[in-house]
This record gives sequence, C-alpha cells and structure tokens, in this order.
Amino acid sequence: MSDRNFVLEVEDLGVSFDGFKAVDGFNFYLNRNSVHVIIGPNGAGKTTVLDLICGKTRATSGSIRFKDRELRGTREYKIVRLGVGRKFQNPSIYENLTVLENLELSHPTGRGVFGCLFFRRTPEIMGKCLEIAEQIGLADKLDTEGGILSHGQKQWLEIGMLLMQNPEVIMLDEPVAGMSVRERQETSQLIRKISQNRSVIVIEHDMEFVKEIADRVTVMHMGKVISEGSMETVQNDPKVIEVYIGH
Amino acid sequence: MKQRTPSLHRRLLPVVGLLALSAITASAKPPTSEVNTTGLAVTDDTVTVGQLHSATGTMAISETGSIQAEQLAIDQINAAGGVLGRQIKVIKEDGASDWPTFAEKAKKLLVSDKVGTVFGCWTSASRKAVLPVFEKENGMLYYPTFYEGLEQSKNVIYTGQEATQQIIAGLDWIVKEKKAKTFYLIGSDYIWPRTSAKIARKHIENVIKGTVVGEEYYALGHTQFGSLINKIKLKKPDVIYAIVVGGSNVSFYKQLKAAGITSAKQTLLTISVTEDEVLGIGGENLVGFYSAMKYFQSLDNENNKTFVKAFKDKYGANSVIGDVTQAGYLGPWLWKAAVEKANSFDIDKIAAASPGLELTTAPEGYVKVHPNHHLWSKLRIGQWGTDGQAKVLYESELIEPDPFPKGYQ
Amino acid sequence: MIFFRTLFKTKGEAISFAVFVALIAIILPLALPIFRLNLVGKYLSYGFVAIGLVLLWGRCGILSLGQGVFFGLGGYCMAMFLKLEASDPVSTSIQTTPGIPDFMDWNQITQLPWFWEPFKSFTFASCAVFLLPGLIAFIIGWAMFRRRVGGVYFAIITQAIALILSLGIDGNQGFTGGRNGITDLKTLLGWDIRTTGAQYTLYFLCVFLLLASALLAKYIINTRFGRVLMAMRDREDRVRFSGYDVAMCRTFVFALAAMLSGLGGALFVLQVGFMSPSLVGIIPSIEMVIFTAVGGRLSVIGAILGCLIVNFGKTAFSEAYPDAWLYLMGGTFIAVVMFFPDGLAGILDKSGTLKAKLSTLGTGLMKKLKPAESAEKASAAVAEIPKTAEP
Amino acid sequence: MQGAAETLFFLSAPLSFCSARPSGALTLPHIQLSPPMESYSWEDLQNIFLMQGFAGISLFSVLLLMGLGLAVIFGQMGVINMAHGEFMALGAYTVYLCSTLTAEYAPSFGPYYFVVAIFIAFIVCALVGAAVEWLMIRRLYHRPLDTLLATWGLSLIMQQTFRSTFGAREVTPTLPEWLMGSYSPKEGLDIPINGMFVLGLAIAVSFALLLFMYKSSFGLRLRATVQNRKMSGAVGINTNSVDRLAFALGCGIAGIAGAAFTTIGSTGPDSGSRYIVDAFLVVVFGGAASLMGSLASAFGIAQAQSILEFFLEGTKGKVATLLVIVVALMIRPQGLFPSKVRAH
Repeated sequence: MSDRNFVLEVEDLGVSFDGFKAVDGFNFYLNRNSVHVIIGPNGAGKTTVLDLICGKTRATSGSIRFKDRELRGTREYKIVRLGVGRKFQNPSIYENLTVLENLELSHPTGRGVFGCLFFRRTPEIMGKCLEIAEQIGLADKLDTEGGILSHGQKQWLEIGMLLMQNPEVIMLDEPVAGMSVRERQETSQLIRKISQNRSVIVIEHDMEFVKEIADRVTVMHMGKVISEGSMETVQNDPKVIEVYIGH
Repeated sequence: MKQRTPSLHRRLLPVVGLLALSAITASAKPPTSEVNTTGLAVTDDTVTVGQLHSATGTMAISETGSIQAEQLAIDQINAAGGVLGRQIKVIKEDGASDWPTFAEKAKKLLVSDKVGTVFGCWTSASRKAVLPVFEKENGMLYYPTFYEGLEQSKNVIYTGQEATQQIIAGLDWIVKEKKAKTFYLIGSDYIWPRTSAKIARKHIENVIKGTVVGEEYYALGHTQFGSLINKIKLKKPDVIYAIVVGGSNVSFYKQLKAAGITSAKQTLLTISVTEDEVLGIGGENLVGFYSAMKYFQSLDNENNKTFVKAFKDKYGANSVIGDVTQAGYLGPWLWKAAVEKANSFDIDKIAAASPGLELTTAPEGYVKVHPNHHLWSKLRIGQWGTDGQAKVLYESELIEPDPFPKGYQ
Repeated sequence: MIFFRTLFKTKGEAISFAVFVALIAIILPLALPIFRLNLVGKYLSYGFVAIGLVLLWGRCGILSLGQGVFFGLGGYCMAMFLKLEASDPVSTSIQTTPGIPDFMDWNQITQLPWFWEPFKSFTFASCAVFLLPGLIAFIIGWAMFRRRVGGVYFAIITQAIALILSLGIDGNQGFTGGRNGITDLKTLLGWDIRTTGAQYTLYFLCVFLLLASALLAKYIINTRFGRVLMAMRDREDRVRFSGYDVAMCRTFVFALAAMLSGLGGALFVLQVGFMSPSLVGIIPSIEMVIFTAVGGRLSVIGAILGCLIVNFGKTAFSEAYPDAWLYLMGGTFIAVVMFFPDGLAGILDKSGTLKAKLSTLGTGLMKKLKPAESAEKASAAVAEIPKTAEP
Repeated sequence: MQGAAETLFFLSAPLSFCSARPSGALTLPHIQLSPPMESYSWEDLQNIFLMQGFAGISLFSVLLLMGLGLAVIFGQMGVINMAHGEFMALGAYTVYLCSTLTAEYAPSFGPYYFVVAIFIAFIVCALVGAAVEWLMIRRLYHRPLDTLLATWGLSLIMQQTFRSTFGAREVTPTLPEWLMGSYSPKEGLDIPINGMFVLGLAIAVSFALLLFMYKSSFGLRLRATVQNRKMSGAVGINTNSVDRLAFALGCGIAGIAGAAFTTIGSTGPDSGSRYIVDAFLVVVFGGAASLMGSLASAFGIAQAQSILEFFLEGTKGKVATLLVIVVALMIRPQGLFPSKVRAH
C-alpha cells in the first residue's frame, strides 16, 4: 500500500463520541503537490477528519501516516512541526497584533520557550514575512492590526501564517466561506499557487470553487467515504447524486 | 514628648492648687521627667497605652470580650483619677486575626506611638508574632488568654492561666467525682490544645494511672464531627476531654447532642468553653457538661457582683463575661498597681515591680503576680445550664503558675 | 540600545519606570521612618507575587489562586534556615533537647527531622527559596496544562492546593511550627536582621531584587515569548497549530511566577522576622490577586504599586475605621473588576494608549505611501514602530 | 517527584508524635488504624458500622446542599460565585432572626417556626441574589474569572455587613427540641435527627431542582440559554431574565443550605467562608455542567472523607480527601460527568 507518491495516507480511521461514530472506516490518500477537496453534506464528518489528522481530536481506530510516520497519538504541536498545517473554519488570527507580527509569530524559528525568549528579528525572517505578505496580497497592510482586516483578508492572513511554517500538507477548512466573488477568484489562484510545492486538503461546499481548484475529490457522508476521484467522476457517481438530492 | 521644666511646673503648682481636688491630684502626681525616663508617650496629664486585638476577622468572635473588659477597666481607673495622676489614653489597633498584622501593629504602637504598655493578643500565634517585637522594643504586654505555657518573658504579664493551672486540678476533680479511668482527648489543631492534651495525658497516665483511649486534632473551622463521634462511641471513654475552639466548637457540641451523647450518658470536661462560646453553641446543647476555668460569670462574691453590674451597665444586659474577659479586665488594674508601686511608667521598673503584686479586688477573688510573670489563681469547675451560665461546683486552692512544668514535657 | 528597546517600548514607559525607581529607592527611604519603611519592604515582597501574576494572569490568562503556596514555600525555606541558626545549643539550653527549634522541643521531637537537615546550609536554603516553588509549580503546571486544565478549573484546583498546604502545615506542628509558624528569627549568618541598619539593608536588597524581577518581566513581555503568551490567551488553538507547545509555555510561566513568589516569601521572612501558615492559605492567595487587579493586571509597575496602595490603604484605614475598611476594600475591588479591568495602570494609561495608536496609524500611512523595497528597510521600519502601548 | 514527597509527608507523618507514648513515639512514620478492631464486640461494630454509614450519608447531604446552588450558578451559568458561602450565612442569619422574632412575638409557634424559616431564608437569599445579579453579575457574564474576583469583593462586604448587624460573635437560633435529639432504635445505636432532617431536605431540594430543570418551561429555557445564548435570544427567550432567575435560584438554594446548617454548625460573620472550597470541589469534581455529577461527587467525597476521618485522625483525613480530589482532577479535569456538548 505504501506508495512513495502519497504524502499522507489515512487508513481505516474512525472516531466515536459516546457511541456516535462521527468518522468510520475512513480511507484517504493524498498525492504530493496536489489539491484534494473533501465535500459532503453538513455533519458528514469533514471537519472531524481534519481534527483527527492534526491531532485536535483523538482517533479511536485506524492510522494516519505522514511520510511513513504515524501521526496518531502525536501531540498537535509536534504534528505541526513535522509539516502539517491547519486553518480553521472561522478566521483564527491574532486580532491585537499587526499583520507583520501575525506572520512573524508563525515563523518556525524559536518555537521553544527559550527560543522565544531570545528570538531576534533577522533580515531573513523579515524577508520571509514580506515574501508571504506579497503572496497573500497583504504587503501594504503590514502594520494593520489583524482585527480590522476584512473577512477575506483575515482568511488570507491565516493561510499566510500557515505558509510561514512551510508545511508539506496544508489543511483548509472552508477557506472561501463568506467571501465575495472577486475574493474567491483570488483565493483559488492562491491555492493553485501554493500547491505547486506542497499538498493541500480543502473542505468546501461551493461546487464552482471546487471545480476550479480540485485535482481530486473525496465525498463523505455519515462519516464514510462514498466516492472518490476526479471532479467529473464524482459528479456522475449515482451514490453521490443520491446523497445530495436526498439531502 | 514635650516635658515641662520643673521650674515651670513649680510656678504653675500654686495656681492649680487653688482647687482642693486638684491639689490632691497634684500632690499624687510626680513630675513627668521622673516617671518617664525612656521617652514614652507620657505627659503631665496623660499616659498613653495601646490595645491590640482582632476587631475583625475570625478571631473577632473571641476577642470582643477582652476589648470591652480592658476598656471598662481603663474607664474605671480614669474615673478614679487615673494612674499617677494621669488620665489613660488608649490607642486601639486591629490585628484583624492576621499574625503579620499583629506584629506590624505592635511595632507601630511601640515605635511610632511610643506607648510602653499594650493590652492585647488572644491566640498563641498572635502572641508569638508580637513577642520578638516587645522584647526588642522593650514594651510590656498584658496577655489575657489561658494558654499553653512554655513561655516566660520579662515583657509579658500573663493574666490568664497557663496550662497546668487549668488542667491538673480539673482532672483530679473529675477522677474523684466520676471515678473516671478512660479519657478521650479532642482538640483543635494548634499548639494550645496539643500542649494541653500532652499535659493532660501525662497526668492521666503517670498520676491518675488511667488510660487515654483516643487523642485527635481537627483543623480550626472543621465542621463535620460525625466520624469522630462514632469513634468516641466505639471507645466509650469515661470522660471526653475537649479542647475544641472557635466555630468548630458549635458544630462539635450540636453534633454530639444530635448523636445522643448528652450529659445523662457521658461525662465531658472542657477547658475551652467559656460564657462567650456558650452564646454561639447554645446552652441547651451543653447542659450538664463541665468546664474548668478560673472564672465564671456566676461566681458569688462582692468583687464579681460589682464587676458584672458595671460590665452590663456599659455593654448591655445581654452581654456575658467569660474567663478571658475577666482576665482582660485584670490587665489595666495590674498595670496600675505596678506603675504605682514603681512610681514610674518605665517598662523595666514595671517589670521589676510586678512580682509579688496582689490584687484583692479581682472579680475572680484574689490574685498575685508570680516572679515568672504569671498569676497565682484558683481553678473552678462549672456545670453548664440551659441559660448559658455555669454552676460552680468546685474551687481549688490558689495554684502556683508553672509554665515549664517538670515531668509534663 | 536594542536591549533597552526590548524593555521599554515607549519613552513614556521608560519615564514611568524611572519615576517608580525614584519613588521606592530614594523618596520613600528618605521620607519614611524605618518602621514605616520596613512595612513598605513587606508590601514590596508581595510585589514579587504580583509580578508573577502579571505574567501568568494578565499576559497568559491563567488565574492561579494558589500563589500563596509558593510565597509560603519560599518563606518557609528561608525561615527554616534562620530558625536553625537561631536554635544553637547555647540559646536553646533550657530545652529538653537543645539545638533543635523550640517548637519541635514542645512537641517532643528529639532529633531534627531529615528534611530540615539540608536547611543548615545557607546555599541550599537560598537556592531552595526559588527552586522548590519552581519545581513544584512545574510539576503541578505540567500535569494540568498538558490536560488542558485552564480558566476556572485551574483557579479552583490551585485554591484547593493552597488549602491542602495550609492544613498540612497546621496539622504537623512538630515539623512546621503549626499555626504559630516559625517565629523569633534573629540572625542571618551571624548578622542581626532586627537592627535598624539591617532593616535598611534588607529594604534595599528587596528593592534591588524587585526591580531586577520587574525588568525581567518587562523583558519577557516584550519578546516574542510575551507575544506568544498573549496570543495563547486569545487564540489558543492557533498558537498550538503554529507549532508551539502551549502546555510547556504555560508551565514555564507558572514555574517562573512561582519562583518569583518564592523569592518574595524569602524577603518577607527576612524583613518581618517570621513565617506562618496564615500567609499560605486561601485568603492571602486571593488578596495577592486583588493587589494585582487593583494595580493593573497587565502592567508590571502597576501591579507592584497595587500592592503598595492597597496595603497602605489597609494599614491607614484599619487604624482609623476598622469597620469601614472591609466595605471599602470590597467596594474598590468590585469597582475595579467591573469598570476598570486594567486597574489603576489602565486608567492612567488611557491617554497614553490613544497617543500610541495615533502614532502607529501615522507610521502605517507613511509606509503605504513609500512601500519598503528591501527586507532590511522593512525590518528597520518595523523596529521603529511603537507597539500598541504596553500599559 | 519532590513535590509529591513533600505533600506525602503530611500524610505519613506519625499520627501521635505529640503524645509521647511509652512505646517510643518516634519510630518510622507509619499510618496507624486508630480504632484497633479486635477488642470490640460484634454488636458494637455493627452499630458503629451503621452509624458510620450514616455519618457518610449525612456528610453527603451537607456537601450536596452546599453544592447544588453552586451547580446552578457555576455549572449552568459559568459564574464563579465566591460569595456563595456568604449567601449560606445569610440564610443562617435569616433563621436566627426568625428564631428571635418567634421567641419575642409568637412563642407558641416555637416548635414549628424552623420549617417556615427555611422558606423565608430561600426567599431572602433569592431576592438578594437577584439584586446582586442585576447590579453586578450581568455585566460580567463574558468574563468568568472576573466574576470570581468581583464576588470575592462582595463576600467581604457581606461579611462586614453581618458583623455590623449581628455582631462579631457567633449566634445560634433556638432550635425546636424535636430536631435536636437522636433516634435510637436500640441500645448503642443513635441516628441524629438533625442529620436525617438535613438528608431529607437535601433529597427534597435535589428532587425539586431536577424536576424544575428538566420538566418546567423555565428549566428548558435555562438549558437552552446555557447551550446557545445567541440562539435562545433569537427564538424569543428573554435570556436576561433567565439569567436573573437562575442566579436567584442558586442563591436561594444556598440560603436553604445555610438555614439547614444551623442545626449542625455555627453561624458567624465568616462561617460562610468555611464552606466555599468544599462547595466548589463538589461541583468541579462532578463535572461542572451536570447536576447528576454534583450528586455523584458529593456522595464520593463524603464517603471518602468520612471513612478517611474514621481511620486517620481529623486533619489528616481532610488533607487526604483533598489530595485525592486534586489528583483525580489533574488526571481527569473534566470531572466525573463531563459535558457532552461538542466543544468548539
């Protein structure tokens, strides 16, 4: 099963809350440098899958292998340090800090206690911040406090904060929810761009957006995978149609 | 302190002397420079003393009586012309049931206010906290509480009983009256109950030849005695010897009664319940139990009748007087006697004059200061009634204070 | 210069710090008699706890109601050393067993308990003063923060620990001095700590250590670690998923706050001359939180001033109106919490914040007009930007 | 593990170093079972077993009464009411006032006033609670740790008010004689009547509270508000008045508890502060959001404490109980019955 091309292999993953199986027998393989979208009706367990991968929720069964390393049972911050980044559904940035400080705080240098205490802003770190700021279109907002950015800008900033860590896998939970059409377009370009040298898992409802970005799509329902493949394959899968129409 | 020069004093004297009353006072009034050689807060007309108790916090419950009694004594002394012709002024400080605050306030009184003598403290902990201050700044503390002993300081006069005075005669009496052989010792968890229990145990085991079937201590403020009471029931001691204090007291006696342990079935002797505590416990929960104290409000003598009347006139007919309250009342009178004997407010002279002082007007009867700065006193056994008053059943001879009792350590 | 900048983000901060130093190191010693100054020293020893609380509670959002535990541990370590020194066989000759502390003798202990032995060494005792609280805090903190115990639960559990320790000390008076505490401490390495001269020396020692601790705290607040703490308080998950070990960061701050408290406890003992469980339990622990809240939970200097002001108020008011004092204290406290959550420092700083905000906006505008071209320029520009005012 | 060693020594220290038994009190630290069982008759042991069981149950009812009000205020509303103990004291003082008034104006009513006084205590405390909520708490719902501090300030003010009104000394209401005896079915077995009374009251209050929370429309609204405040507001629940009622209810129950405790404990200006830690531990240990949890934890803590106090001596029993709870909470911070709402 272990194909070198998969950066993340999730097998037979399951979790239950008081007997309710939120995710059950979930299998998922993530190619390198690709965008993999998970779709499914509300309550299908999509966000829970991300929670399980990044360690926020503990799985009750199965395995999560990242580059041949088991992530199950690893602490969250260690998973992040290994190279798995996670964006939350609601923009989660530090409102009291400026854009620059938000980015700088996400830089992987000096994340231990003493590293933090003796952290200095080096030109390299500033350079990296500027580079990312350019990428997410916030280069002219470096000194703006996070709290006063627009909704879309907050989402981008959070993506930018993930990029600062230079992860191999990025997980985005509904990155375009609440965005304007133009912002969506920019976001989809951003996702294409960042997936050139890393893999991205996206949870999304907006089918147009999914079509634009997805290399591969997984459809979830009631905690299980019901279909997987390219967007076209999935769209024509009768099981998928039934779930969506039935819903 | 401004001190008038003797010449000025002499010039004023005839003017003052025009009034007969003043003349009497003046003749009894030695010049300030003579009676105060150490820079204390003494003027020609006044002498300032300190009073240091907890007016707030957990100990306020207990210390209120001492505050009142000391104030009463000072008022009476002032009304009778004061000490060496000087009216007593009191600076009251609140120790707030907090030992560092006691130390702080003691220092303030002695250093900033320059008072030499302080009436105050209640718990052992507060006394231990202020003791180094009094010894270093050379003040005099009149300490009213019955306590554990093991201490003797030139800077303290202990007007309450030390442990052996309160314990030994009481145990002897209960053994004689009740033929008691087995004892259960229960106390709050600090030094006075523990030391008292130790002395009691030594006396029971070595002198009475009885047995101690249980000995336990509960944190101050403990309110649940169910398990303890069951242990008592299991051991069936002849006597429960109780040294429980504070709020725990109330829970302890209420729960004893509710568990069917009443005086009809069980003898209980306590050295920690005075009339003050009974107010909180309720006389009906104590009926028939015994307390060993040197003083009860119901003592039948003339001194006490006058004292009780004065106290009630001042603080209301419902007020009660316990052992420590009476001991607090002794403080100012003993100090007055010492000052007058020494003809000085200087602490060293007061300390030297105190041993051998006698007070025949004490509500408890006759007391005498021992060279170890404790008082000779009697022990009495009272039996509690529903009205919250004790019937005095027994009175010992005068007992010599012995803060470091041989054979009891 | 960079170091200075890390300590003080604005000129105003540097000035207020200088004023504070002048107040406690020059004005008060000149203005007050030694008795009052000694009191100030006692209040300043609570200031160490307050500094810890600023880091832990203000910056990190973790309210500990058990700081008295660490204050007490530090104090007891120092008191044990001093007591052993005061209990030499000559001055304790009237005891049954000379050479051990008097309270042990009263409790029929005939041999020094094993855990007292190391406290004969001054080096051991003075290290234990902050290492022991630090170690215990580290263990407690690690156990709790790793399991994500926070907020109210942490507060209540630490409160229970404070109760356990004070009951434990009370209940083992042969070993601890019990409720009376460890009293009658006289000399430190042969130097009488009760004399006026010694009290001056100890006051200045306390001031010096307090200022050093305050600077350390300010340094921490202004480094990346300080920003991580704030970030953790407001967006815990984001910090965790930026690869920080949140539990370890919190444990570190908790241990640091405990060490500071322990140091405060030791200085308390040296200046007051005794230690008792009444400084360990629930009430002192909450009171120290009160001092911090009144002064300002976000401001190091504010919190120390809070200790001074509340305690002076307590002393002055309880001398004049003992009854009114609790009303005043309770009322002040409710008012501070409800209307001035940032305490006195917050009130004083209102105008300062406004100014700082304006200037930040100004720099931001300038940068908009002239976009930074190179990283060096950007970093230089960034270093110039005043941070949103640290209260 | 020096920390653990440090605390353990409090437990293992010899229980009786104070008493200098001839057998040499200072041997190795040991835990001694204080009642050596072999020397007692079967009858005795049976009675003690029954009474000890009842002591545990009676402590359970005390803890439960303390915890119930807090379970509503803290568990359901998330407000940390440090003045909870003072509300209990307020209830106790209400009983004292009723007792004094009865003795003065209607002495013949003496044997029965107590039951009425409990109701009055409930109402007084609930009213004061509602006022406190209106003046203070409602401004602090989004800052739970700050409610802790503000209510601490409140507790200082309440204590001083008691002191100024009733004096610093402890008071005791005259309790009806039928409450104060013991039920003695056979020789050597005494079951305290006040214990049974408190137990009955605790059961009645818990039952009423459960009924109220799960069967009444107010309970529904309260639970809805707790789970989703915004949504509840949107569907027309007046969340402000729900909050006020809930806080008043919690304080009222504290008043009942205080009233009941006059039968077993003391009433003084600061007697409330003695209960506060126990009360919080009951609620936290049970799992804050669960009333059943509070029941279970009150039971567990009570049994542990009464058994430990029987075999260890007083203070050590208490310290051991607290240690067990704290360690248990460190291992299982969510308490016995964790909230099942999905956390976000």
